[in-house]
Amino acid sequence: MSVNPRNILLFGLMGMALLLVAVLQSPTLALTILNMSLISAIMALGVNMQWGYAGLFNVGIMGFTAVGGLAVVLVAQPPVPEAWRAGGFGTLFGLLIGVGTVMAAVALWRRMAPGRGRALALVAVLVAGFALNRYFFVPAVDAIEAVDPATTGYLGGLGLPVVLAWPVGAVFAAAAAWLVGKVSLGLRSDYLAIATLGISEIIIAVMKNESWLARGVKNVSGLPRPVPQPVDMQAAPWVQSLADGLGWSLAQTASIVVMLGYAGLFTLVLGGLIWLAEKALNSPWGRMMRAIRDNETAARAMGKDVTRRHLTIFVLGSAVCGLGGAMMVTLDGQLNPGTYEPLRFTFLVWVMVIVGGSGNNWGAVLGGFVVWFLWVQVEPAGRFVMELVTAGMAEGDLKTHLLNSAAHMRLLTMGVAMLLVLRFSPRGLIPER
Amino acid sequence: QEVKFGVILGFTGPIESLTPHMADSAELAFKEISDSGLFLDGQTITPVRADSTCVDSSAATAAAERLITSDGIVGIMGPDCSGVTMAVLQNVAMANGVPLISPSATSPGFTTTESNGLFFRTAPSDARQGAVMADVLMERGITSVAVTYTNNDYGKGLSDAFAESYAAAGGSITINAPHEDGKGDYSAEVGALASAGGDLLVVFGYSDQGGAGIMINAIESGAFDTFAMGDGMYSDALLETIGSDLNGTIGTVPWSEGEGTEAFAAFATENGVNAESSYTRESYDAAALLALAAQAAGEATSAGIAANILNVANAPGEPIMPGELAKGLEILAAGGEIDYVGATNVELIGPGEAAGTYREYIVEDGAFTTVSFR
Amino acid sequence: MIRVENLHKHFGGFHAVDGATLDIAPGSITGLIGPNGAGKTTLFNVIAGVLKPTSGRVLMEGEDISGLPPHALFHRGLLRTFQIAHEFHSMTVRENLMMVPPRQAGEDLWNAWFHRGRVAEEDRQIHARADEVLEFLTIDHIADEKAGQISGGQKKLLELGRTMMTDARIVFLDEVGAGVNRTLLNTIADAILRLNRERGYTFVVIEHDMDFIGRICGPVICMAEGKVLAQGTLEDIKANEQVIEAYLGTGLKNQTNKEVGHV
Amino acid sequence: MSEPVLIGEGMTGGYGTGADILHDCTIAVDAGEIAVIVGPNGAGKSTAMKAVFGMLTLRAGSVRLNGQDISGLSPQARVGRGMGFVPQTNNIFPSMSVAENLEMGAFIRRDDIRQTMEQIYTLFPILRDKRHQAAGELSGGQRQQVAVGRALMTKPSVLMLDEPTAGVSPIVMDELFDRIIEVARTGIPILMVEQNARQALAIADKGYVLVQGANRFTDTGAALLANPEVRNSFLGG
Amino acid sequence: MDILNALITLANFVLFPAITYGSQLALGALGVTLIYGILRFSNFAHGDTMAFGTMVTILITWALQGAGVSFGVLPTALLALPVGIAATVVYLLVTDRVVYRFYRRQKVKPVVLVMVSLGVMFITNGVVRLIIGPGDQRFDDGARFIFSVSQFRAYTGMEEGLALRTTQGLTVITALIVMAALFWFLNRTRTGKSMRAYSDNEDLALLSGINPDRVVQVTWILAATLAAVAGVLYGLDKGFRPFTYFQLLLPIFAAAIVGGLGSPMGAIAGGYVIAFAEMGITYAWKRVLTHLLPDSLAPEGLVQLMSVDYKFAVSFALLVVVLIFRPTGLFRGRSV
Ligand SMILES: Nc1ncnc2c1ncn2[C@@H]1O[C@H](COP(=O)(O)OP(=O)(O)OP(=O)(O)O)[C@@H](O)[C@H]1O
Ligand SMILES: Nc1ncnc2c1ncn2[C@@H]1O[C@H](COP(=O)(O)OP(=O)(O)OP(=O)(O)O)[C@@H](O)[C@H]1O
Ligand SMILES: [Mg+2]
Ligand SMILES: [Mg+2]
Repeated sequence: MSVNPRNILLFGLMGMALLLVAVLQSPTLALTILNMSLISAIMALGVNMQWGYAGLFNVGIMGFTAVGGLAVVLVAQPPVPEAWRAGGFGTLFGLLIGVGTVMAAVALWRRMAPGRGRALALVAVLVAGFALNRYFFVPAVDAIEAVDPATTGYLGGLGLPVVLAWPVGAVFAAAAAWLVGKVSLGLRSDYLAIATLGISEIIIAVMKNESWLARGVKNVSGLPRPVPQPVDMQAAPWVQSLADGLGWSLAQTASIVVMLGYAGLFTLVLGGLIWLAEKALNSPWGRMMRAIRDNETAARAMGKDVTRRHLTIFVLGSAVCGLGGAMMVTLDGQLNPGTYEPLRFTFLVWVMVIVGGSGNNWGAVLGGFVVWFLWVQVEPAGRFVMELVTAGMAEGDLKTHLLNSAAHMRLLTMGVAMLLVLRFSPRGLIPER
Repeated sequence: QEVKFGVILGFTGPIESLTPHMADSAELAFKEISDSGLFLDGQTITPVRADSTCVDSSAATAAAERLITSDGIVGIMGPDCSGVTMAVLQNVAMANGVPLISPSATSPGFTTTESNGLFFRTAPSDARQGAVMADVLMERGITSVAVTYTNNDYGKGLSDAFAESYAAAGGSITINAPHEDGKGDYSAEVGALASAGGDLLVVFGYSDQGGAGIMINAIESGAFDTFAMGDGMYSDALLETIGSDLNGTIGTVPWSEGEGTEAFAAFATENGVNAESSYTRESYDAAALLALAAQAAGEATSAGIAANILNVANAPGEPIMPGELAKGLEILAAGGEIDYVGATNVELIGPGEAAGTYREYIVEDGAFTTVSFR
Repeated sequence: MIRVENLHKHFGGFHAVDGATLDIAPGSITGLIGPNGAGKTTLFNVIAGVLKPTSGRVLMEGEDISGLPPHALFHRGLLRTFQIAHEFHSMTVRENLMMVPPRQAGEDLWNAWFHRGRVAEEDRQIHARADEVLEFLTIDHIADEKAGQISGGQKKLLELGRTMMTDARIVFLDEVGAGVNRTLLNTIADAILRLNRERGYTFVVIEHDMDFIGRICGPVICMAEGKVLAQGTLEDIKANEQVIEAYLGTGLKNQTNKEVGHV
Repeated sequence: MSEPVLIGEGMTGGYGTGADILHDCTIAVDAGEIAVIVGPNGAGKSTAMKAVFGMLTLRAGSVRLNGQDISGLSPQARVGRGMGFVPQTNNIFPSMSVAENLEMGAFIRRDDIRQTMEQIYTLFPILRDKRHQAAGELSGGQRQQVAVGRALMTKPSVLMLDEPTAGVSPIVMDELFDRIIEVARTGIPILMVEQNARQALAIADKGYVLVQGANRFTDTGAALLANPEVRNSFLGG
Repeated sequence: MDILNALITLANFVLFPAITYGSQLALGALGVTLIYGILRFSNFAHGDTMAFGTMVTILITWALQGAGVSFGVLPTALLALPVGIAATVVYLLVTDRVVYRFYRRQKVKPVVLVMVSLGVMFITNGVVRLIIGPGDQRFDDGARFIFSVSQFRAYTGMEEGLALRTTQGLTVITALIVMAALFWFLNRTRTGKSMRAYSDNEDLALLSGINPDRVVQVTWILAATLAAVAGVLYGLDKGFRPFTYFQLLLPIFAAAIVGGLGSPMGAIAGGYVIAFAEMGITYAWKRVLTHLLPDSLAPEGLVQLMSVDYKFAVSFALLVVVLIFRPTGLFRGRSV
């Protein structure tokens, strides 16, 4: 960021807003918002890499964050030995067959000359692979899911420290993105968008319905934490003396300490990412990406391997989203495939990027903060507005109706706030230079 | 002086059509208590609503955080969907020691969740209902059914439990297909269900969501004409929309043998609250329990409430029906014991688990007719 | 240098290039003329890998390059400009040039992060080179303007400037002159001649301005309807009846050429 | 002397809030006249044309048509007054067919357009062959022909052309100039920017040399052609 | 062997529902594709616009019903529809004036308009729920069936039944009429052509004397009409709930894109492709095969390509496959 007074002012205002929340509402609320804002900023950064740098319209963010979240379960949850005994082998073998089939099919497609023979061979390989896969996979999965379905019914994870799951989440998302990119990066603008959207829906469908993997819609909760739980913190003597010293309640002190712990971790990650992103964007690499974004044909003619660069940035951006997804699941302490909805996990992140200013890392970060702040605070704001509106009204059906509908002011307020921000800075709060 | 309770439900999002009624019911209980003037020496209750969104754990967490630390609520009626419930419980409620009673988180997973004695629910776990439903069907000699469930932890848990019991009892399930709520078109699901066939279609869903969509579609296309329904499907609205085609449908719903439910229906209707929507009864009970527990503790503190919920919910004591909360307050104020029965025959087994009886009903002449209680 | 063998390019049923066969001698400046729609640009696009030929092949120094992607051809030293300017509109004019040099260390993320000294040093050189080119093209005053906001002629100059940022072996210029001021075009002609002489670039030039062709081109090829109609020196071509009928005409343009004469 | 039919007088202005590009620039053309603007790249020729057509806001000066001040009119209102314009770039509807492009040229006309269309096809025979093809698929020179054709379809009472001959082959250029002379003979003023400046000035009644947004030389076409300074600096010798 | 029964089963559970649903999607997708084609952005508020139009229609329907007006065997809502359309038109024109016009004049990138439409979506979302609430509304009256399963069985004496709902019939007929009218308008009328010209090259349209404000207005009017019609038909058929309308956005976009954005023909084809994919790929063929095959060969299992769990996944997978082979959709859409 060019150290520009306007930008500093904007970040300052954002900080002020959080501070106001801390004073007027509660410090823990401010920290809750801050922590999710940090994660949102990371996701926005990831999307900004794809859109802002390279012009890739990825609307599958939801899928990548979900895959990142899945990593937390697979890395940090304790394994379920009974499930492994019941069907671990069959599942893995079945999966191997699946992967093998696809690889064989791809190899076949590449090697054989086009024609009917190829098509027939392909179908034969696919059908045989599918049948084999079902043969091993289905009974194994049934066995796993039968192991105490109410609490486990899945294979569990590796029982490793949860922070390890963050890079793994990024790698998972990167791997998924690589596959998705191979398939769909040839598409342009909105076609790429719907393809990624579709693939992300497929990812969610798999996560919802394959309960041997991470319990599907039954959710995995109580995931390990990188920071002690507030309840446990309350027992720590230093927290107690801190609470005494500050004159705060013990619960509040413990919560604040814990949240600050998360905030520290998240800030560290975000800081590192911004550093990398800024250095990349302001280098010849960034220049090349912008050239590709502006005009692919010309970039190709100027010797840039657009396809490869697209794939790289797509994988990198998705990895960042996956990282954010893993961090979010860690913060929530649960993986809940049912919560992954495009509106919340894809479009909201997009709003962050655009409101913040696409193509500009600091813009995306600010967008993450501003939009998340709005998303959380429009609810009381909406209610407040509604109370204001109805204050002068006579008691009656209309007033009751309106007051009862106050919840819907939440999205309405969100819409109005978004339009206002975009109105005054159509290119985002911190536009690209 | 006023005591604040949180009402955290998904006012926007997939179950936004259910939550207003749930909130109304809960607030009905709070109002009843406030109006009685007997609550903690004349204190009043102010319910504070917040949006759990049903799906966005982070937003729900922030909302709960706001209610607890900024608005100063002492107990939460809600949240609703299991995911956000778990998030609020583990990330906010436990940190602040605030008890919550969920009216609708029926996932068996909660039974074993460690909550420091802060999590309660008025809807029984699905595990038991699955068994009850299997019994009902087997007793009627229905041995082959198609099953559809709403694709969330409620539906999946219930259908798992049912499948297990039903198979153990010798029944066979031709197809066990999930459906997604919030969509309008269920022809594909019905097509598959119809093709699989079966004596009847078991629907574990919500009465004004996909469950209803599936049933209407199944009837109109002639795929099935008899149904068995889980608790989420029980509602007068369904009777109204489907009409006479619903006759012969059997179902189970948490219900007390006694007048609790009717009492609630009458009381709610009188106060202009829709009593028939899903989970309105559970919501009323959850709210009532919170307030009664505060009364029993003699103070409106989170810790006091948490410690007394089991106390007021279970025997021994004077049974308390919906609309009789004032009586309960009086007894508690006098140092007596109550056994809150409420609209759903509340019986809490411990934190995290509700017992309760189920009512087996059959639809006859466009009305739910009780067959037996189990 | 480049050999095009019986090349066909069809759009649906339309034969834009219809069996063209031609040779570009190394070190030459070859003019490519022909009526509108003759298939000149399409031929360029096929050679430069933007379009796949329907049939036929393109050889570069004896090697079959048909079907190679544009960026691979670029790395073999084959550059081209676009008839309809393809600027990078949100980048500054200078950046438009600076992105051209191939194999920049800083285009590798690793270097961009961890070898910043080296990258900065290299970038300084590229920056200097870009400034030279801009000055040469008389557009140094707009170096920091967004390329999307410069005049039509300036865009054409930028298009040409890009080919001057790297050591090319063969450069295809598609109507660099259209819309360029004639005085400046003379300067450009000199530059082409100099690049050709001093750096040994081979050029293929599409142009409708016969003065320009006459000034720089040795061999001239005239295409029509996707085929090579005539080939030879400009004088031969100008005398060719078919060419006159299909392309040059006898009107005002040639008259004024005579009137004004060559400089 | 009576006022010319179309005059942009003392025009000063630029794009959006950017710096001024035109500085007190005056351009005029009278009935039956051909006025040609020449000048280096980026001099502001196209900007001057756009200013006359109302596509950017002027900070000073005015545009008058038949003595009426039209500075405040929107571009499409000027079309309604009979002004036709071929911009330098983006001057076709790429995904519409050639015929549809021409039809769009005649959008404000209510009479039968078939005859004009025939005239265009005669002028540019290639367009007849390509009439069902999307204009975006045409070659550079063909597009240019479509662009000019579109403007002629309007049957304008003032015609403004921004480099109409860029990229067209000599034979077509000749025809085009012939046709432009013909059009001018019917009494229509024609304002044209050209880089094929010698040819254009040869047919021009009036020539403007624009440098950095200001008038540098203004004279008859022949006089400018004869002026050695103009020839050396702006016409390529 | 019983081909007739097999066919009837298929018609009842796959063909009829898919054609109806396809028509509804197609109408929605036409609106999306029109806005994309002419105003050049993906309008995420379209689902909620449909909800808005339907809401107004429902309110009017109730008023009519209250006044004792009915439309015989046809749903009363059809009488209310014109008002619904008019209200939607006004709503969209006001939105355009207050919101979109500013950004259009600023010539912002399409993606900003997409985000703006998200904002409008949130607002419409709130407005609809504030007025009519988030709950289910059924507003169909008149005859429910053209013929029902039992009538069909009684009449034909077949084993399998077939039902045709009034709303199904209505949907298909209305959809056909609307589509034909739209085609005629876009390809044959001057205004239609000027709209395509505007979408192609806005500046040049200006220079041809096309009034851009009018083009934009007409576009919104058409979009509003399509949205209201699609919304009401869908609501009559499946009930109205704001949230489902919002969720419809996804299949509608899928349809528009499979068909090729900006191409009306594509939107229609896309609607049916998506509908048939959703119905067909997860269909269990057991019942059909049981009729077709001799008893000895009757299938044991469900004969299902994919379980219904993957209904959406499958239709999206299909979409991706289509795009891989036709990168801008079946009918060569455009891309910004
Ligand atoms: N994508 C396409 N689809 C269909 N026809 C095309 C396409 N591209 C070019 N053509 C046709 O191919 C022919 C050759 O076009 P090309 O651009 O090669 O001409 P050119 O010789 O460069 O002409 P000019 O001098 O006008 O630039 C033209 O008639 C054009 O209409
Ligand atoms: N859309 C725009 N926004 C901002 N500046 C512009 C824009 N278009 C052109 N300019 C600037 O205005 C100046 C004059 O441009 P103009 O297009 O009028 O030149 P011109 O004389 O037509 O040149 P050419 O012969 O190259 O077409 C140029 O320096 C250019 O950078
Ligand atoms: Mg060309
Ligand atoms: Mg110009």
